[in-house]
Amino acid sequence: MAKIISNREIAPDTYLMAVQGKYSGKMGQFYMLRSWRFYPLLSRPISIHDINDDSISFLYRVAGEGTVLLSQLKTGDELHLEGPFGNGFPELKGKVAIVGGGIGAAPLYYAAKALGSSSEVENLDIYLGFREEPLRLEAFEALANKVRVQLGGNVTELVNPNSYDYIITCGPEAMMEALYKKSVGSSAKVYVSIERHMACGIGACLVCTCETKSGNKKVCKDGPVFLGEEVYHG
Amino acid sequence: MAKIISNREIAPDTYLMAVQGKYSGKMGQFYMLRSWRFYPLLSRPISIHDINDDSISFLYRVAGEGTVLLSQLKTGDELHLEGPFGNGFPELKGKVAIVGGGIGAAPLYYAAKALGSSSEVENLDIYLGFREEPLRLEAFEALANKVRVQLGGNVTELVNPNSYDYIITCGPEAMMEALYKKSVGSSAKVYVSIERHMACGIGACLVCTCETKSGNKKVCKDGPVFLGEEVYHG
Amino acid sequence: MANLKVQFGSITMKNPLVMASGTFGFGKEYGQLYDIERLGGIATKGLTLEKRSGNTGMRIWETPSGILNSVGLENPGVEAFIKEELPYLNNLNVVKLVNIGGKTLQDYVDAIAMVSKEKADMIELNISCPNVKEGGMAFGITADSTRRIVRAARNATQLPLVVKLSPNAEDIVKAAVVCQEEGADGITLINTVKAMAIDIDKRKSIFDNMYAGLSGPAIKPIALRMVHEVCKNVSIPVMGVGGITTWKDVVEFIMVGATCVQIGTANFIKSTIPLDILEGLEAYMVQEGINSLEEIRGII
Amino acid sequence: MANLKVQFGSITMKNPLVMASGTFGFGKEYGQLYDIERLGGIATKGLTLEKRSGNTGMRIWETPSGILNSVGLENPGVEAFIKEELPYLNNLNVVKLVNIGGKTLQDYVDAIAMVSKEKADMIELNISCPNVKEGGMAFGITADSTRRIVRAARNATQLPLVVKLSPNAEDIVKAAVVCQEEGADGITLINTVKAMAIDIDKRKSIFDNMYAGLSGPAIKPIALRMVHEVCKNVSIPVMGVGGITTWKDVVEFIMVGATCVQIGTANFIKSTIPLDILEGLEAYMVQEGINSLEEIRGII
Ligand SMILES: Cc1cc2nc3c(=O)[nH]c(=O)nc-3n(C[C@H](O)[C@H](O)[C@H](O)COP(=O)(O)OP(=O)(O)OC[C@H]3O[C@@H](n4cnc5c(N)ncnc54)[C@H](O)[C@@H]3O)c2cc1C
Ligand SMILES: Cc1cc2nc3c(=O)[nH]c(=O)nc-3n(C[C@H](O)[C@H](O)[C@H](O)COP(=O)(O)OP(=O)(O)OC[C@H]3O[C@@H](n4cnc5c(N)ncnc54)[C@H](O)[C@@H]3O)c2cc1C
Ligand SMILES: Cc1cc2nc3c(=O)[nH]c(=O)nc-3n(C[C@H](O)[C@H](O)[C@H](O)COP(=O)(O)O)c2cc1C
Ligand SMILES: Cc1cc2nc3c(=O)[nH]c(=O)nc-3n(C[C@H](O)[C@H](O)[C@H](O)COP(=O)(O)O)c2cc1C
Ligand code: FES
Ligand code: FES
Repeated sequence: MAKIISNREIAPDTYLMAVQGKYSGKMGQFYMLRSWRFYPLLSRPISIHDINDDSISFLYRVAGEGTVLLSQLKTGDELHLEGPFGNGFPELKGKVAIVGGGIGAAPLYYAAKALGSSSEVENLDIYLGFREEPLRLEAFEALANKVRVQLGGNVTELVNPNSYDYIITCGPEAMMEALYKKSVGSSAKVYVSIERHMACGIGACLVCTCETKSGNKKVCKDGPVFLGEEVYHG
Repeated sequence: MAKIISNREIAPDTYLMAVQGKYSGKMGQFYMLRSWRFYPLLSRPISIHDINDDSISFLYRVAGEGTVLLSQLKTGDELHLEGPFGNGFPELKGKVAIVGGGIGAAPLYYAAKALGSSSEVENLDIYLGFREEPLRLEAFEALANKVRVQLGGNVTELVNPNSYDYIITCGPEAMMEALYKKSVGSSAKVYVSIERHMACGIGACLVCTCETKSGNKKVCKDGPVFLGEEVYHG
Repeated sequence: MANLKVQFGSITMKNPLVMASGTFGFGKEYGQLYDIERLGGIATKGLTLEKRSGNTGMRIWETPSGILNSVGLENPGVEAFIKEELPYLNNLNVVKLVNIGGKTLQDYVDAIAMVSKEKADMIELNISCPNVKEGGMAFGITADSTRRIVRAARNATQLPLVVKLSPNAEDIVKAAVVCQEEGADGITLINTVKAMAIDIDKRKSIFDNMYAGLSGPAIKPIALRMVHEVCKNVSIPVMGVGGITTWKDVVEFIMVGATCVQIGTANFIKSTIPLDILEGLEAYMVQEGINSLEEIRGII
Repeated sequence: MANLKVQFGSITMKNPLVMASGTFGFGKEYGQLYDIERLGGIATKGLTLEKRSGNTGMRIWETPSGILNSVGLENPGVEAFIKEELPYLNNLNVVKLVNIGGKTLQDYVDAIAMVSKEKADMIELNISCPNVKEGGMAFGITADSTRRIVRAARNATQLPLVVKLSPNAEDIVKAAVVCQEEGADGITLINTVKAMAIDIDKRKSIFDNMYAGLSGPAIKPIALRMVHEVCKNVSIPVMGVGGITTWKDVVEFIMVGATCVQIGTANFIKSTIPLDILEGLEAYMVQEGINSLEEIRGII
């Protein structure tokens, strides 16, 4: 059991929660969270938003029963978390763009931090789309020279794939697919972070399948990060 | 939904909870409480401990899942309660003793308050037995001249049924039965407050049966208060 | 405005919410808490020809998202019901289902005949109570015994006859088809699922009667599946029941083909839960532009 | 000190906790999280003769105190299993149950024969998977088909044979008796209960395969009842499974007669839950002065 340091509503129905302890994890990996005992039954997969020496943080949107319970946690309350799980984003080099949509920004902060401090990365641009209100904008701006935000409309329109070697993206499926399609034939390889309902979170139960060009993959273990061409084939 | 005014642990695993609002209820009646949505499924029957102009209070012991959840409520949190249900203790006159065992003291405070202020009651004595620590002793002492407390051992031994016209009691079954047996042939009529697991709380589902001399009774509606001779026959 | 009216065979109900047998007494108690004429219908506590005092020992046990009950058909008997309870019900503008159980075929027939002389809207034939050793559910297990009892009941009454089936039946679809073949006007399903709980300290079953009936949200996914299977295989209307707690649950049962639904265990969560459900259902229909539940019934 | 050892027919297990098929993969993943040699046994994901890619669409849905799954027996096929997964398992000091499903009788027989040439402790014959249209559960519904498949499986292997029965069977006791008659060494029950969930926005079943299998605490009271019924009617040992989440649940299953138990869905609550259960079980035995689970087995 870990202790909550803080759990603040930073935008409507969106919480930033810091949890005490020394945690490991690569960008794009996730933890399985629960602050309840047996009900609801399953833990909730939430991406690493940030890790510091003595804390880990999560950025999440209240979607249903489980995230409502998470949102009610107060400083000092207890949380059970297991992880880090999943493959995470690969180490990249050259010119990199990060493209987030809505709560999809959650894992991208930790990714931006890692990529921004990598000597292999020549240039890092961040594109974030939100319906109404930007999330953690100042924090992102501290990590890259160019952070462009789109409120309403389509963030993918801002991105020119030919300016990049790699694009990593997390957000609504439609956005990620559009971005991948746009990148076809460009210089950029696109990595997408996929969501599926999960049970075990570690690759043992086969409920989180993503059909890819190379067959069924487990999002919790083989993913959540896949090459766009693997997922949006055919 | 009602709001919690306070919810304090006044003895190990025993809480006194005050709830905002104007509530009605006779001594010995109870409310069905829940501070959760659907899990656990059933509401918990808890006796009226006290009612004031703008609040109702409950004294409860943490027994399992439901009372654990109640015990976690903080000032301002919400509680759903329905009631008052049950018959409650009858109006009495003459010399009356109140005998409580453990958390059985819960409904007896409100009863002592009502009986103590009744012009029909000539004399009111209170006997309370506790395993280790007395509950609400000062509050009880403000209501009657004679309040005797037994820690460990058997509170019924302190009571002489022939000194009373009526005895009302709430506590472990064994205690109540012993008290009733002791009263047989004495001047005192004994009223006992019975516990059963409940579902509807209002007499519609027939799960809270108490077999009495005059057949099956519903503890939630015909009770929880019964004449000792009705329950401890045969 | 959304019209919640439903047509269950020859019976019109103002909305699809029927209170499930055994969870609503004979209406009086809930009637003191809210305006129960807002309900579509009420199924009475299960009645038998003779008065029954029900099972001894513990009768209720809470399980994860469910309850086990072992009431064992405690009831005043049909005669006392007609004298003492029916008048109250008959004063209400709701559809009244008289739920009938029994030990023997003859008991059933006699009880049904007695009720049929009175003013009641439907007979709900309970051949699915898992809490009585001598009968009830036994009739609901095989298709043959189902046929025998439904035939006898059909001959005993002119009232609309709804058969309440057991999830413990060998083949729920076959049982439903048999009901239709024998002239039943509708089917209610499901009753409680035969189940068990243990007192590990006493090293005994919680229940004197060993097994008990599981109800509540825990069984909703099972009930929904059975209602879907049955609706695909019969043309008579079905009342869906099992764990319904929210308006969404109601929509689900209607979508798999139920004509109306019954609310049982949920009444214990909050006495006025049927009103919350009605409100949610109406809001849903308005939002989705649904004028009649007919439009979504059985679309899955 | 409490001795958790149990004897399941000819097989000795260091404790009664077996991980249920389909919830524990082939052991590797959980093996990275804790010392899985502390477990009594592991049942593999259900295997079929040929590789299967399983069902399309949503495969998991949360319900009140339960989950519905529609994995549809995705598995690498027996051959790949033997090559790629069995060696890891065989390095572990736990009892290994190889769970086998299939479309046709011949598929079953061939798969069992292949496994039987390898080092494995038991075959768990899965005739109860509700998630595959072509077979699996169909075998577990009637006593006749159960007999046919168990007989064929029995002839195909010298390994201890445990038959995993379906709660959807017409008559669970009869099915168990048939297994015993046909020479099965034990019985596992229950598999998931056939059930359903609806997406009311899409107006469709959540699952491409329409129905799915319900597991978890919601079904525990049903599983417990079935295990009790079966244990009273057969003399071969039974593995109890269905919703087991705490050490108390284990005690309950043992008290109704199970020789050992399987933990399925609870693994998803907390990966190390089996260790919590073991700890609780041991503390309970010490406190109650129970030296062997034999002392409380089947006392209800
Ligand atoms: C790898 C991964 C990382 C994620 N990271 C984040 C994050 O950093 N921040 C954030 O806000 N959300 C994240 N999500 C989505 C988050 O898991 C869901 O919003 C959450 O599980 C919803 O739970 P609920 O109880 O509030 O909603 P409910 O709808 O009540 O949940 C019911 C069930 O469906 C599952 N479920 C519902 N929506 C989703 C979904 N979109 N993805 C997976 N399972 C779902 C739940 O886990 C639960 O089992 C992530 C999902 C995945 C797969
Ligand atoms: C009329 C009445 C008045 C009561 N007044 C008080 C009071 O003022 N203070 C107080 O501390 N307790 C009181 N109780 C007992 C209280 O209802 C139980 O302690 C409580 O329901 C336990 O719930 P739980 O979830 O903590 O325990 P669990 O054991 O987890 O409960 C599981 C189920 O069993 C039921 N249950 C367990 N123990 C009892 C019990 N003793 N009586 C009835 N149902 C039970 C619960 O309601 C629940 O449905 C009263 C009981 C009745 C019937
Ligand atoms: C306490 C209780 C008593 C019941 N008594 C009866 C009964 O007398 N006759 C009957 O047909 N069904 C009876 N039932 C079954 C319900 O009517 C209903 O079919 C079942 O509980 C499933 O629905 P639910 O999950 O909404 O409760 C009873 C159920 C409960 C919980
Ligand atoms: C995701 C999942 C996959 C399963 N796959 C199989 C399987 O391949 N073979 C099988 O015999 N049972 C399978 N089962 C059933 C379980 O082994 C177990 O019988 C059932 O889930 C009930 O136990 P539980 O409530 O502890 O989970 C599966 C269950 C789940 C939840
Ligand atoms: S969640 Fe179990 S395999 Fe992915
Ligand atoms: S709790 Fe329903 S009748 Fe008493």
